[in-house]
Formats: sequence, C-alpha cells, structure tokens
Amino acid sequence: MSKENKLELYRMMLLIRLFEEALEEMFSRGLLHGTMHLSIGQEATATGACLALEKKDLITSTHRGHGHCLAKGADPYKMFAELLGREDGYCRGRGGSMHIADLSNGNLGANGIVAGSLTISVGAALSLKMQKIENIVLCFFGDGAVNEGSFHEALNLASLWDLPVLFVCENNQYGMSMASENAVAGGSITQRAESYGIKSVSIDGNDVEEVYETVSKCKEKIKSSGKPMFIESVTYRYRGHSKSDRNLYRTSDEINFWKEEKDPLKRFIGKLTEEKVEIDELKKVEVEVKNLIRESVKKALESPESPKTNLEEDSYA
Amino acid sequence: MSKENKLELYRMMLLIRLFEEALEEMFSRGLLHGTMHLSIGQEATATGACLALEKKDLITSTHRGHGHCLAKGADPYKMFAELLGREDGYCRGRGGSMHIADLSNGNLGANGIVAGSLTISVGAALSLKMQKIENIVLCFFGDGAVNEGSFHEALNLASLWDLPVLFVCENNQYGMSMASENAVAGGSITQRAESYGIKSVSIDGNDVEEVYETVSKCKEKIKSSGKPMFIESVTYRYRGHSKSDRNLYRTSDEINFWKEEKDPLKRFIGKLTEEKVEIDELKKVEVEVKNLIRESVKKALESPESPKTNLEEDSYA
Amino acid sequence: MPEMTTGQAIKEALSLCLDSNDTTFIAGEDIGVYGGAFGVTDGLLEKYGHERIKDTPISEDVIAGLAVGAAITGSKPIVEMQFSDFIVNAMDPIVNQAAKLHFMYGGAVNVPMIVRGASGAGTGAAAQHSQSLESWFCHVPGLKVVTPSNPQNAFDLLLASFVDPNPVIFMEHKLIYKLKSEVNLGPMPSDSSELGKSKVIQEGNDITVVSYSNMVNSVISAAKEDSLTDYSIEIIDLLTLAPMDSESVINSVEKTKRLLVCQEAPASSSVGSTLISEVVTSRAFKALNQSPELLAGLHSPMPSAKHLETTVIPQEEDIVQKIKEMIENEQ
Amino acid sequence: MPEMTTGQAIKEALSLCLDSNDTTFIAGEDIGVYGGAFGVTDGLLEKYGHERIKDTPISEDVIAGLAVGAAITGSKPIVEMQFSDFIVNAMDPIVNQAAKLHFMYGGAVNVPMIVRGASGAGTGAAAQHSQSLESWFCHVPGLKVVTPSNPQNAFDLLLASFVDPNPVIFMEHKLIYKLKSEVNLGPMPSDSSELGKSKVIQEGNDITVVSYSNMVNSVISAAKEDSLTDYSIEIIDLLTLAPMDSESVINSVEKTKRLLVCQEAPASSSVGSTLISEVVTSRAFKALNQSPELLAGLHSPMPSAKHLETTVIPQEEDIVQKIKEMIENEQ
Ligand SMILES: Cc1ncc(C[n+]2csc(CCOP(=O)(O)OP(=O)(O)O)c2C)c(N)n1
Ligand SMILES: Cc1ncc(C[n+]2csc(CCOP(=O)(O)OP(=O)(O)O)c2C)c(N)n1
Ligand SMILES: [Mg+2]
Ligand SMILES: [Mg+2]
Repeated sequence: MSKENKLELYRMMLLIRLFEEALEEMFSRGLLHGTMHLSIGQEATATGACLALEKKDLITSTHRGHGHCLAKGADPYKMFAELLGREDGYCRGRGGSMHIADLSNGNLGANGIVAGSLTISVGAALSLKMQKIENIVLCFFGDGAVNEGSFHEALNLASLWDLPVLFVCENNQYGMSMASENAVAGGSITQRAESYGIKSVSIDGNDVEEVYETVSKCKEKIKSSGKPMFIESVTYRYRGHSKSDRNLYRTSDEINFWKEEKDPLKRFIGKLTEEKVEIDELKKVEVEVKNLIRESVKKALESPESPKTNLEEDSYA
Repeated sequence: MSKENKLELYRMMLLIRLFEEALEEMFSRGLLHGTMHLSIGQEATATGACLALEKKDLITSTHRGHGHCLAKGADPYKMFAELLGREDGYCRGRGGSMHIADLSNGNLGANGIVAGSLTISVGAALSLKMQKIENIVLCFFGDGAVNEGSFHEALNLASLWDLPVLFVCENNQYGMSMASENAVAGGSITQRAESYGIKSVSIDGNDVEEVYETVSKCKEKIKSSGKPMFIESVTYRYRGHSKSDRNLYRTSDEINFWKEEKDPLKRFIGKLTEEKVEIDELKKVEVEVKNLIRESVKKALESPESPKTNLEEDSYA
Repeated sequence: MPEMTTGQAIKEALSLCLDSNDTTFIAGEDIGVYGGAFGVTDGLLEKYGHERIKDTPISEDVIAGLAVGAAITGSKPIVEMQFSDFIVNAMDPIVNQAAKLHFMYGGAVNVPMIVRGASGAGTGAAAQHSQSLESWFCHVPGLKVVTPSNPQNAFDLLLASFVDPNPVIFMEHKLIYKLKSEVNLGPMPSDSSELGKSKVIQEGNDITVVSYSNMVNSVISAAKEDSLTDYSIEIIDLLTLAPMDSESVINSVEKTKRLLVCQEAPASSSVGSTLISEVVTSRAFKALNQSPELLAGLHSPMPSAKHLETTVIPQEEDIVQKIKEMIENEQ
Repeated sequence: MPEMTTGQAIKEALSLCLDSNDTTFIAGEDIGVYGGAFGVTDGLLEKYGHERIKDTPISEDVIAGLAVGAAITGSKPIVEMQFSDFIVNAMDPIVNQAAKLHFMYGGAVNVPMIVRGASGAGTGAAAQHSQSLESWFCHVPGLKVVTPSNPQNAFDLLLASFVDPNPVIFMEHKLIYKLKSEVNLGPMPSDSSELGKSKVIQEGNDITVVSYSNMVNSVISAAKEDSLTDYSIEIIDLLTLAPMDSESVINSVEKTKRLLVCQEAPASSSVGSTLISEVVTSRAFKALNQSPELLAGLHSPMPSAKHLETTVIPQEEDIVQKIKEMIENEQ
C-alpha cells in the first residue's frame, strides 16, 4: 500500500472520529432533535471496507452508519445539515441520523431496522447481476442483526443465487446491552455463515489495513466467482448504544482496555510513525480534517431549515 | 421392541394411510370443501416419532398434519367430522384439515403457516421448563420450513435458553415444487442446525423403527441435558403437494421408486414377516383399522353440521 | 378481443411487463415449473427462463426485501406472495422499507415494485389462508393498493401499477381468477394515471353502492335480482384503494342521497370505514337522506366449513336485502 | 397515593403481574440489565431474576411466537417490542397465530398474552421508530388493543389486560412515559371488564371530542385554551380500541350533536375512521347537526426534523381551531 493510500485511511478514520465528536457536542448543546448511534472506536471497519471499494460498488448501512457514509464519500456538510433538519441535508431533514442515503457515491442508505438492509442488499446484488454490472454490494450490519430472521433468509438466497454480496458483520460485541456471546447460539458467527455455503473469515476490525486488504481480496473473489462472501470484523464501541445508555452491561475496565490498547486510530498512527511517516504529514491531515469539520458544522448551522412542503405529496414519487 | 409394540407401529401407519386414502375418496366425491395435504408415504415418521412420546409430551404440527394427529392419539371420527364441518369435529368445523388441535393428547395443533409452529414450540418448551414439567415438545416441520426466518430465530433461542424441544424436520425432499437441494443453501439441514449448537442427526424417515428408536433416545437426552436436539427424517410424499398439484417438478420414475422400494408400510410388513409375525395377526390389524375408518367416516357423515353460532363471540375467549 | 380468465389476463400483463423492461423479473414461491399456486404464472418460465422467472425458497421476508433492493437499483421487480396472508412475514421490507425509502431519503430514491398476492376467502382454506388484508396497506403512507375485480381491470391495473414509480400492493381475490370475459389486451400505458380512479359500473339515482375486489361481483349480481328491478342503483368499483377515489363517491352520493359500502374484510380499521368516514366528513354529509351503511365481513377469523364461511362473508342476498331496506326506509 | 410517571406505573403493574402468577415472565430486547429502552422494566431483573425477566436476542418473531407457545400451555407471558414499529417482524405469531388459535381450534385453547410496545412520534426518531400501528390490530379479529394515556389508566389497563384470556396489544405512546401523576396502585382485578370501556374525561354539551393515547392529552390541553372557555366540551378517551366502546360515543353525540375525532395515526383504515363510520351508521346520525370531523396525522411517513414532525402530527392549536370552527360553524 502506498503512503498516500495509508494517509487516506488515516484521514478517513480521523474524519469519522471528529465528525461524531462534533455531533456529540452539538447534541449536548441541545442542537439535535432525536437520538443517534455513534461508531466511535469502530472507524477502522468503515474506513478499511469502503476505501477498498470502487465508487460504483454499493453499500447498505445501519443505524450506526455515519462512518460508512463518510467513508463511501459523503460530504460532512450535507450530513450535519441532515441531522439539523436543514434543506441541504441528504434527506432534506426527513431522515436524520439513521436514514442517510447518498446514491451518488453508491451508498444505498442507512437503516433504522436491525437487519433491515440485509435483504435489500441481496436485491441490489441481483440488480447488478441481471444488469451485468461488474460491481459488488457490501452489506454492513452488526452482531445483533445475526439473530434476526432476515439475516437467515438473506444469506440463504444470496448463496443459492450466487449473488455478488460481501456481508460485513461489524461485531462490536454487543447488540445494545446484549453480549454477542449470549445472543448467538453456537457461539460462532462465521460458522453460521459457512452453514449457508458462504466462505467466511473473522478479522481484527480495529486494524484498518487488515480490513482494507481483506475487503479488497473478497471483492476480487466475489467478482471472479460470482459468489457471496462473509467477513466478521471484530471491533468495539466506546460510547453507549444510543443517548439513553447507562452502560450497565459492561465494565469501564473493558471500555478502557479497548480505548487504550486497541484504538484503531492510535494503533494506526503508531504504525505509520514506525513506518517513518513524518509527524508533520499526520499533523497536516489533522488540521485539514479539523477545518473541514469546523467549516461544515458552521455552514450547516447557518443553512436554511428544510421548508414545510406538502409532506403527503413528498411521500410518493 | 416387543411384538405388541411393533404391531402398534404397524397399526398406526396403516391407520394414517387408510385415513388419508379415505379422505382422498371423499374429496373426489365432492364431500370436502377446501384443500388438504396428504402425507401418504410419510407415515413412518409421524408414527415412529409420536409413539416414542408419552401422552404428556407435546407436539406441534404442520399443514401436513393428519399423521401426527392420529399418531398422537386423535380419534379419526372427530377428524373426519372436522374436515366435513361438523359439530363433533375437533374444531367444530372452524379449522378444517390444516388446523386440527387435540390438546387432551398433547397435540398443540396443526398450522397452515410454513414454520409457523417453530416459535410456538419454543414457547411451549419454556412453559414446561418454567413449570418444571418433565416432558418435551416435539416440533414437526418440513424441509421447506428450514429457510424461513422463524426457523432461525426459534433454533437460536431454543439453544440459547436450553429448552426441551426436539425439532423434527420431515425432509420429504420438496417444499411444494421446490427441491430441498435448490432451497437449502449449503446443502445440509443438519449442519445448519449444528451451527446453533444443536446436536443433530439425519435418519431414514421411512424406517419406522429407526424413527422410533432415534426419537426415544433424543427424548431421554433432552430430558437429562435440558438441551434441544434436531432430527432430519428423510422421507417422500407420493401425492401432489395439495389438490392443485400437477407433479411437474418431479418424474413418475422417482415417485415409483419410492413407492416400490422405500414404502414404509411395505418395508415394515416385510420386516415383520421376516421376524415371523403371523400373516393372520397383520390381517387382524388390517381388518380392525379398516372397520374403524369405515365406521368413523359413516358416523361423521351422519353427524350434525356445526351450528351457526355467533362467530364474533367465538373469536374471543 | 380474446376471451380469458382473470388469471390468464394477469399472465398476459406480466408478459407485457417482462417484454417491456429487461430489468423486470418475477420472484416467488412455486411460480416457475409449478406455474404458481393459482396457475397465474404458468408458462412464463418456459418463455422467459430462470433468469427472469425466479423460484425462491419459502422465505417471504427476503422475497419482498429483494424487490426493494432491486427497485432502488434500477430494476422493476414483481414479486408474489403465494397467499396474501403470508405477507405477514414480509411486513418489514414492505412497510418499513419500500413504503418509506422515497420519503425518508428525501426523494433520492424511488421504489418501483409490485407485490402481488392471492387474497380473500371462499375456498374453504380457513383462517390463515383467507384474509383480506388490503386495509393494512392503505394505512401505510407511501404504498399504493390495488384490487382488481375482473379480467379486464386486472390486466389494465397491473400494467398501470407496473409503470408507477411507487411500491404497489396488488391483491387478487382468489375467486376472481376463474372469472372469464373478453379482454382488450392493450399496450403498456405511458403513465399510471389509471391508478386512483374508481369506476361507475352502473349508473343510478336511488342509492350508491360502493365495493371493491370480488365483492363488486356480488353487488353486480345483487342489483340484478328481481326484487330490486324497480330501483335505480349506482354501483362503483373502487379498484384502487390507496389513493382512494373518494371524490367520485362523494359526487355520486350527492346525487343518490344514499350510501352502502360492501366489503369482505371486517369493518374495524378498514377500507369501508374509511370511505364512509370520508364521505360523511365531506360536503356529501348534507346530501345524505339517511345513515350510510357498511356491510362487512364479520369480526371473526375465517372458518373452514362452507356454511360457516358464508356466514362470515356478506352474501348476495344480504346485499339485496340491505339495498331494499335502505331505499324503502325513507320512501 | 404515590406520584409516579407512566413508565413507573407500568412497572408497578408488571410487578403485580409477576407476583400474582408464577408462570408469568417478561421477554424482550434489553429489558434486563438495561431496564428497557424507555426504562420501563428497570429494576425488575434484580427483583425477579433471569428466569422471569428474559433478555432475548434481537429477533421479534420468536419473541412473539414464544409468547403464543407459552400462553397455550398455561403460562401468562408479557413480551415487549422495544419500539412498536418492530412488530412488523412479529406479525405472523400475532396475527396468524395468537389472534386465530382460539377460534380456529374451536375454542380448545386460549391465548392469554400481552404484547407491549412503545409507539408514536415526537422524539425525532423518524419514520421507522415513530409509527402508531394500533389500527392494524383492530382490524384483526381475535385481538384486543389497548392504548393508555396516563399513569393511572396505564396501570389499570395493564392489569385488566393481564387477567384477560385473549391476546392483547398494548401500545404505550413514548410521550406518556414521563407524564407524572398520583396513581392508585389497586390490587389485581378479578376480571378484565375494564377493557372495552371508554372514559369521559370531561362532560360537555357543545361537542364530543374523542381521542386515544397521547393525543388525549393534547385534547385536554386544547380544551383549556382561553379561546374555548365559552364552550362546553365533552372529551372521551377511548382507552381500549378493540373492542371499541362506540356506544358511549354514540350516546355522547346524541347529546352534543357534534363529533370531532383526533388521532396521531393517518386517517386511512384507522381507528378514527372506524369510529366516525360507527357513529354515522348508528342512530346518532340523525342527531349530528353537521358533518363530523377527523383530525389525523398526515398521510406521510414521520420526518425526523422537529418542525416537520409537528407538521405531520395534529398539534394542540390545530385541535383548538377545529373545535372553534365546528362550534361556531352552526351557531
Ligand atoms: C428490528 C429491530 N429490532 C430492534 C431494534 C432496536 N435496536 C436498534 S440498534 C439495536 C442493537 C443492534 O445491535 P447490533 O446489530 O450489534 O449493532 P450495533 O448497535 O452494535 O452497531 C437494537 C436492539 C431495531 N432498530 N430494529
Ligand atoms: C409462510 C408460508 N409460506 C408459504 C406457504 C404455502 N405453502 C404451504 S405448504 C408449502 C410447502 C412446504 O414445504 P415443506 O415445509 O417441505 O412441507 P411439505 O409440504 O413438504 O410437507 C408452501 C409453500 C405457507 N403455507 N406459509
Ligand atoms: Mg453490535
Ligand atoms: Mg417438504
């Protein structure tokens, strides 16, 4: 991987981190209506996965989707605007945090329903196949989604029909308060995927390069074999599930362990420094990203509210 | 197994076969409203499984449930009456072929929804466990049900919570017109069950003794371990899926092969004869069963129609 | 014009859809070699092959979800729920996804898809295979709901649904499949303007009788009964339930001063209740010379026995009697 | 009497249910250590343990199916849909199983279970977390549907639902959870006769305003507005939607001659349309001195932005204005 490439991975992880920290701050200042789900700590998976894709590859995302969205190329300004209910928002204030889609960059949309995008990704992959478009659909979902009926039906069909889907399970070890090990009978998410005849691999989801390399390889394999594949990307969420979470289901030791020992950004900065990337270069990226966030927030706050159009008409195409 | 035991297995298989043949005839005479799903050819699974249970063990059944119902102890008269819409029918003419329940014998009911009884069986097993009743729930379903989301959610929970369910998949190799091998990605139903951490076994579902022995053993294991188990019972349906089936999805050679080489009744009669059970004894059973069917049909046809009560009131307990 | 059953007319429409758009496929259970549980897709597999006519495992959630994913990526899927009762297993993709994505994503995507299914009772299939669930979908903003009543309107409305850019729930009552008539197999329409239009089946001045789906056929027969020949009965077939053409009904009621609505589904939270509510909250309230009436299915699951099934569903004679009562009431 | 929020009142009722019946358990997502997404079950795990307070994986189909299986084998389950929107994933066990088994099996089984869920909008949770889907369940024979509006009736109605032998859909509007009032924590009732009874919140002679769930609270506030002090407004809270106490509304309308129904859900195939239909098809039709009105949510998915959300949901000022219009209209 070239240095530029690596700096791009760094830049994107940082962008996601700072984007969500900015959101947190806006929330605490009472600027945001509604809840939101932060992926702070999980940036490596979104970044590594999306940056390994081409623009025309598609993704489907989840309630915890800011990272996927940014990594697939979204404009942070339009995302902030969306969360603030502004006209320039991706959904003109109709979707909010859980429902940002960015079709121009191949993001078919976040989804508030756990496992809601799994069957959608299968349909999108069928479109690609029927239309002979040589791209793939990358479907993000959490460890909690693995126990929904939709997961089962989607994997079964994707495998039967040889559809170009890359299933990426972001196993952050909890579905809200439930530890994945208490929710997934049998204990292995990849073995479950294998039982549908889908090749599966489990990776360190906090190692952005490992994610990038694995997704790159899977993408090529899917294109050549025409068959779906499955990645379990093990990671960790630092923040509560959503804004109402008191974190009673886990220890602060556990959280701190991940923050200190396994943080994807820290680890990658360490690696880049080891590889003799100049501090200045990293600093330059940081300044650029901070500016981008600051400018985006400012512009979003100043942008006009989404007008009260005829919402009944807006409900139909 | 004692001879009496074996004769009981024989008697039950014959009862199921003749019951359904009688239904077929009634249908062709225009006496029945609605459709029905015949299990002719599959008698060994229902018989072996239910006769291995105690009366207080529970079963849940399917759209193809006449066999399960009879084997769990139902009165053929009341079943005929049900199909004819008579007051003495198990459901007073409200349920028909697909919805016969017989609580007094532990049959929680047939179900018109594919995989509809899987989650119900899990709940029933939880009742047993919470109420400290030492029985099991045997959940029948077809190979087609294996691809429904409910299957996934039910097996996951039964395994997580250590519930006393014996899942019995009657793999008659087709879900309506779809060959099981084209519907079950990965190709193995038992492997799928194993992926939830549920011990699974595949057996010859047309060998009534094998079914009986396997279910007996599983029942004991479930009682001692408290964990669910899974049996795939491979069998074959001779008749069309329902009355509208033209059998275009399979060859008559295939059907004839199963009828001639693998018929559960023929095979068991052969075995009993080998084991020197007297032809006369078998004949005696046959006469008894034929009489029972004849009398039951006659009585059912003569029994009063289910009265037009206030159906809106009947909708609530 | 060729004579054909509704089932065949739907098949002709499906063929036209498949011919007109390469990205169109049909997916569902037993729709291929089996030809569909009601024979509607019989022969399509031979004509279009496995790439376009896609048998699925028994898994309604992914059947519908598949359609959503295909629709937002430029395809025009048509999927089948073998009995519309099984749509209970596909409510998330239909209600939380298909219906909402266009609005929720600020107009960035369209979700042009059709979910077809066999609905209604009358065949003794009992409670889990006989429901008329169309009202649920009328309650969901973002969906269109269509219920044909005969071969011609089934053909026309399926094509209109196909060219509509929204998700359409297309409910085919089982008992209309075998109805036979001449059908004008017109070309693919250029837009979906046929959706949302009710049809006056018969003009009249004494009463407006509104219905939809197979119940329309009972109303038509009822109106021909000897005991009603003296009366001038206006019959309206709603055809599309969402959006509902209440305006035409309101106009009709202003003329006839009486309104009877007939449906197979139970009354509570239903199409019929909605129509009555829309009429009485409109200018037509003043025109009504008596209380409107709703003749609906009983609030009961569908029993299997024939004599009980007919107790639950309004029958021709019930309609006749109700019309008589209403007209004679105030004359 | 202790003062408490609706959330706490529901918890008290749940405790009483758990105390009164050993076979009762609560199952759902994050109801244990997390205490429920809205804190309703907070503390129950500590009190009753894992055998009775059962956290499930995210799998709504089996959560509801589990309840059905438990209910028909002598248990009294209470299960939670974290947001009632997720009930879309549990429609088969609720609609095809729970609602129908008693009837379908000829009365041989009862299905005493409660499905609770947080419904409604107002928190900016957007289209997939803000629906008011109660109308669907009113359309399904065999189900009862209950929608409390404050701490006291939430407590009372949950207990009544618990002793009812039928499956009950119990929809708790998110915005009522934090409403606070004194609550009379009465004992477990001996029967469920409280279900099916509406309540007159305020008597009046000029207009009958009917509502349910959180919208009742908007109506109560609206009626206190200065511009309405001259009018005598009768306010009715339906409380139970199935069976619906239309009779009381009909009596009220005979007195007031005017009917306004207010709800958050969209109008089509809804509770409000049904009520209006039931009133106008009754003897009260003659009493009405003007067309009844339905103030309902827009026919649109719920937007996330606050200013758009309030556009979709009828607001206090909309109710005030409508009441004024209706009363002044014909005076
Ligand atoms: C069908 C459905 N059930 C429940 C929820 C509520 N909910 C939202 S996110 C969540 C946890 C999801 O866990 P996981 O899939 O692991 O994703 P994570 O939040 O960890 O990213 C739950 C229970 C939902 N949105 N949709
Ligand atoms: C949810 C649902 N989907 C579809 C059907 C229609 N249907 C009834 S039986 C059947 C085939 C079931 O196959 P399988 O489970 O293998 O049982 P078998 O009929 O072979 O005994 C189908 C598709 C249904 N009843 N329920
Ligand atoms: Mg997770
Ligand atoms: Mg089968």
